[in-house]
Amino acid sequence: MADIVMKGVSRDYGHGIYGVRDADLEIRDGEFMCFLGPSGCGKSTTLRMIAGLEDITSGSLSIGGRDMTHTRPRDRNIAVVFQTYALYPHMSVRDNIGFGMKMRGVGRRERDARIVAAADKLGLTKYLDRKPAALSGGQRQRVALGRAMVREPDVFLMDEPLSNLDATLRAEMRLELVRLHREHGKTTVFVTHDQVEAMTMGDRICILRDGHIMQVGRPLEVYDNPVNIFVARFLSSPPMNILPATLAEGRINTEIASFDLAAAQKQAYAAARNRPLTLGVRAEDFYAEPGIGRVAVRGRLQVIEALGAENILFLDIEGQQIAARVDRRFLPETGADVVLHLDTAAIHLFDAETETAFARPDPESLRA
Amino acid sequence: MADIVMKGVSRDYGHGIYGVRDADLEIRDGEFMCFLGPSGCGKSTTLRMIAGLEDITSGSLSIGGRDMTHTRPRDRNIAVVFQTYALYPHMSVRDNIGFGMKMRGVGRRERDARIVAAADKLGLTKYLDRKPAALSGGQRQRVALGRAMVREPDVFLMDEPLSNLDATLRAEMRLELVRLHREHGKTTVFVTHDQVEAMTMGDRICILRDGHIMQVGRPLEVYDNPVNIFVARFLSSPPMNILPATLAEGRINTEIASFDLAAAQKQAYAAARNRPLTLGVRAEDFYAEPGIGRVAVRGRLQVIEALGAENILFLDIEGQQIAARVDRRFLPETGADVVLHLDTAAIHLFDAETETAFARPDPESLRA
Amino acid sequence: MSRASLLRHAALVAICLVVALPIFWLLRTSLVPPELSYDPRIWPEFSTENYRTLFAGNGFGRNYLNSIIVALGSVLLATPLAALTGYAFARFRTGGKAARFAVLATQMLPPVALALPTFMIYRELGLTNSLTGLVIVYAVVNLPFLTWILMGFFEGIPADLEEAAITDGATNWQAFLLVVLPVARPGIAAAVVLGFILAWNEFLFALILSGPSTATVPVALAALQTSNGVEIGKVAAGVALAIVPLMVVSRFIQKYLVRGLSFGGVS
Amino acid sequence: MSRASLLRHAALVAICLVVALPIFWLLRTSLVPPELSYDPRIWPEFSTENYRTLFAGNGFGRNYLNSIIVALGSVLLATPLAALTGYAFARFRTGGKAARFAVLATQMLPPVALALPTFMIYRELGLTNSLTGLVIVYAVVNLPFLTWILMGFFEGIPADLEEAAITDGATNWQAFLLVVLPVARPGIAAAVVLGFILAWNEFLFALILSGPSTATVPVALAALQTSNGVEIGKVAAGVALAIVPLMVVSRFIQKYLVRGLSFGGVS
Repeated sequence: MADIVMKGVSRDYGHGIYGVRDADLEIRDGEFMCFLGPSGCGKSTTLRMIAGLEDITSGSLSIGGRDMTHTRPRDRNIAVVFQTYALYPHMSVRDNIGFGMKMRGVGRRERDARIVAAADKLGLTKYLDRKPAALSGGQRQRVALGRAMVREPDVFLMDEPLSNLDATLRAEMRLELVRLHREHGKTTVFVTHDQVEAMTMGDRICILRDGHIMQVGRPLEVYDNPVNIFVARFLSSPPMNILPATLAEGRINTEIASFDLAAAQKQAYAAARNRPLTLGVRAEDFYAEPGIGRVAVRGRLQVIEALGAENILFLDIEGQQIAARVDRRFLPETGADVVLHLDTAAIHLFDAETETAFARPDPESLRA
Repeated sequence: MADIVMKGVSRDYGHGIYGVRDADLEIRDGEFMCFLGPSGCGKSTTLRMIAGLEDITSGSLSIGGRDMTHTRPRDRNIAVVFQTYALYPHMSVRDNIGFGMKMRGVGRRERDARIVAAADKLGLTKYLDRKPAALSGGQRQRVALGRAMVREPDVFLMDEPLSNLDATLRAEMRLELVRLHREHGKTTVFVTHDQVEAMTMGDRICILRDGHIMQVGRPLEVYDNPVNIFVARFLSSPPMNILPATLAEGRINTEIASFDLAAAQKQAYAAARNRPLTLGVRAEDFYAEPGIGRVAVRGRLQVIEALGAENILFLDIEGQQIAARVDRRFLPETGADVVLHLDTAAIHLFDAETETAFARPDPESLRA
Repeated sequence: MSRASLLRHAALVAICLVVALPIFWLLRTSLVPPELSYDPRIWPEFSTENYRTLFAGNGFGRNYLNSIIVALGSVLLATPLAALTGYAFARFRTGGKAARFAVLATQMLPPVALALPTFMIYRELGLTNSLTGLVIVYAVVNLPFLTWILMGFFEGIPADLEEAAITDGATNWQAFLLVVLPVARPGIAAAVVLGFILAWNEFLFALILSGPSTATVPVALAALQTSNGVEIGKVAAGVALAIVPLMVVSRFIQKYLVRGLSFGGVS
Repeated sequence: MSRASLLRHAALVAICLVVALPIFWLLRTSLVPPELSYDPRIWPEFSTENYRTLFAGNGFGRNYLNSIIVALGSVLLATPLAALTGYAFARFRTGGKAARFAVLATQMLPPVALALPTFMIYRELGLTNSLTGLVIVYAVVNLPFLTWILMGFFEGIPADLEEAAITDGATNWQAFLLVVLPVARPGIAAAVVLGFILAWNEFLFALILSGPSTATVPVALAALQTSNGVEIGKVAAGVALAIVPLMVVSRFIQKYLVRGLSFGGVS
């Protein structure tokens, strides 16, 4: 059992500056939890508080049911993988991996056996006697992982461990980390600023902003039901399109289109009537073809990003900038007038002032 | 007229080490050319040779029809935007932008006018009297652009100018650079290791590897007709799936599927018969639904990366690892048996030994 | 205030006293009549006699002026040379590793071994007992050290900056003067301050190469300690005055050196 | 070889001669009979008389041993202290900017001003004319400089490394000993070498605090230059021998210092 429970945890730097403020969070035993947010949002600070590398100035932290608010890092039985890998440059790969066991008094024979097993699992067997400086970036990353795994800690804490790798290697390591997690099944906290990493790796994701937790949930759950505009825009690329809107008599009115809501939507958005609203539409909810529940919008194509596998269109529609993600075969010329079809079942509605979302009905249920 | 012509250009570091070797390339007047490749491929070296910051040890370079092989950088009338921005830290934004004009003896009054105009275009008017240290990363990037633009050079050379920005800003600046290029219409060389930047910004892209130019062409042209496996895999994410294959009696045989070729394919691939081949299939050429010209493959789902807008499936099919990019509504469970449908019109064939591609017929023409 | 905090403050006060007491006692000794120098009372009587006799009787004003001329002169001569040399080492692989080592190696010779040859050469050239001679010898002796410091600063400036200036239309020389030098200002300031302090405090060469009219402050202080028994009051006054310019340059130290002057890390 | 290349090589040879000639002449003077020291011929006659009389008549062996004991002893005493202090400054914001400045400030006092008080204290303590006394004074005088150097090295070591060690189960003390110190080895080596050179070459304190049996090499060299007229042959022999240990430590310099010992750039 190594669940992590944070209650009202804050990191106060003095002078009214907080790294994290009043964070309540439960990370379940064996869960892969991603902390996601822009730089300075407090995600690394939170991880470091769990590790014991940063003081908790108020609130409480427990790991596996035991209070660890002020426990020394070495007594928490956690392992940290740092963004810089933080390998000991004067030690061989073997000694790097074995250092933690040595510190905890594991005998030489068992230490060697576990080092060899970990190296084997991570494909490091050939490099055991090298110094870190003689390894590539990807190999260093693996040594850092090996050093963490071999100790069999209760909790893995990873602070942007993939951000120093190139794109190809990053994609590979993403898969490998998920595979390793599935094997060892240990509670893992993974900090990242990359929404793709969070979406693809986390059992759940926790989105932070300015030291506050915005939303916690399963990736697709959060993607489909973001609690506010920040989460909605941060989780997709290109960010969700945002338009001023009004709702009157079951009809949404915006600069680019007006359309009637389905019955379930009318009911769900009852509270949104006659308030200043913001309509959110994801880029992939525009289509090249018409269809049931889709409404046509017409605009001038300003830029097209043809990525090969798909195209991102940037349109000017009645003065509004709209990004749409469409099939790769739809390839209009820049400057052309383009008609796209907005899937009205997939819209999001936010309060224009508080920027919080109104709960929306499941788009699939509307289509059924 | 500012076309750039390189003939047999090499950068020899001595001891048989080359930064770039025997590069032949024509960049047309007004073109936006992207140099793309992994780190160490020679793309930055080539840019620096065009700028005159790196010696050309053999071959010749001309800009706008004039030989510039050994011309000093200041006499080439080029402007360089550096990855680090390289703003002068002791000068205000105004003086940074004006430095080049000052060096070239432009009078104070005209200098001021052009600085103000450039600042206005880039949204820097408010920051003209600040030092670079007081600016955000995005603003510094704009100052670096302003400094390059205000001199009205013949050629813009940009060395990974977006790589120090965060993802959101990078996407914005991509659009802005394309917009600016469209306005000024000057020859631009843009170095990047990011295939998305190259695909979306370049009029043409030039892909390098180990100091050699692999392929030059329009982005979709190169994407659709890569000359070899390296280009094919480097240009997409996840990289193109690669399988050993044979071609006999108009039929492709692989571990995961066997299928008959269309008539046009048989003709195009005549030279490929009875040779060891490599079959290449892009992730987006697998579909969840059957269709004309599609052949079913069946495998076990190892990992699914649900990105919200789409899903990437990683399957084990007869021991082959296959990545497929499918619609976001196709969401099988990990470990499930999954049937996908491979679009046989979209395949690529490579010689297994030389890794070079056999020219393929247009997939659209096969479908018609 | 908690008890722990009280204890901590008491400890800090004690440490400050230990550090400050000698300096206070120096001032106190210089500002009481000479016959009360060893008096146990904290401040029996105020008197500027020590300072007056130091200047009137011992001609300390002359020594002070000499020191200022020599220290400033040598640093103004050495710093531009050190800047050019350091820049060449930092950017152009001039002389390679061997030349860099040679710069350091000069710092390892015992100064005593250089003093005699210098004296002999100076006698030939008629430079003994001249301020010009001292300016030259300090500039030469400090040049390698200043070069080394400035080399480190120039290495810390990204080559991008010069390349930007050059593609912006500057000549190499303009890039150095308009971009590199201003950016290296903290380093130049550090070099000037360090060169000044080294020359101001130097004793051995000053002793051997100066004469009565060209003696510098350290030589004068040493003379006070040996000539007439030890005139402790005058020595205290002289030391207090010797520290004054160091206090002035220390303002620069706080501004530039504490941040800029750290030795490079592990590569 | 092209003509330009020939010219370049000729220039290099000329420069080498200028640098190497004094060293060659030093050796030559030390290895001819004393009466031929000023002989204009390149090498009229080989003789080790200068060395023999230096050791037999002047007891140079004693001085040499003294210098080695004092330089080694002081550096072994000062370096561990400097490492702990430098680490505290680098990691724990100990004393803040003021304390860092205080470390630098100690380097600004004219050594001449410290010499007399030290002599008076030492006389009370019975430490004059003792090697122990010299070891202590050199350790104390060099401590701030060594602290500053090591502080720079420790600052260059990412805090990540210690955090990794601590989460790996090490105590703070283990993290320092097992991770930080080994990584800072080039810095420690630099500090040891610099401390040794400074102590080996120091003249002023050695002159004032040592006696006949505890005189160090620089004091002995100075004595040769003044006692009996200038015995140039013996001086040359003494200087040649004084340089030997510096040549030995210079191997470390080449390995560690040239890379590691550059002053930090602009922040």
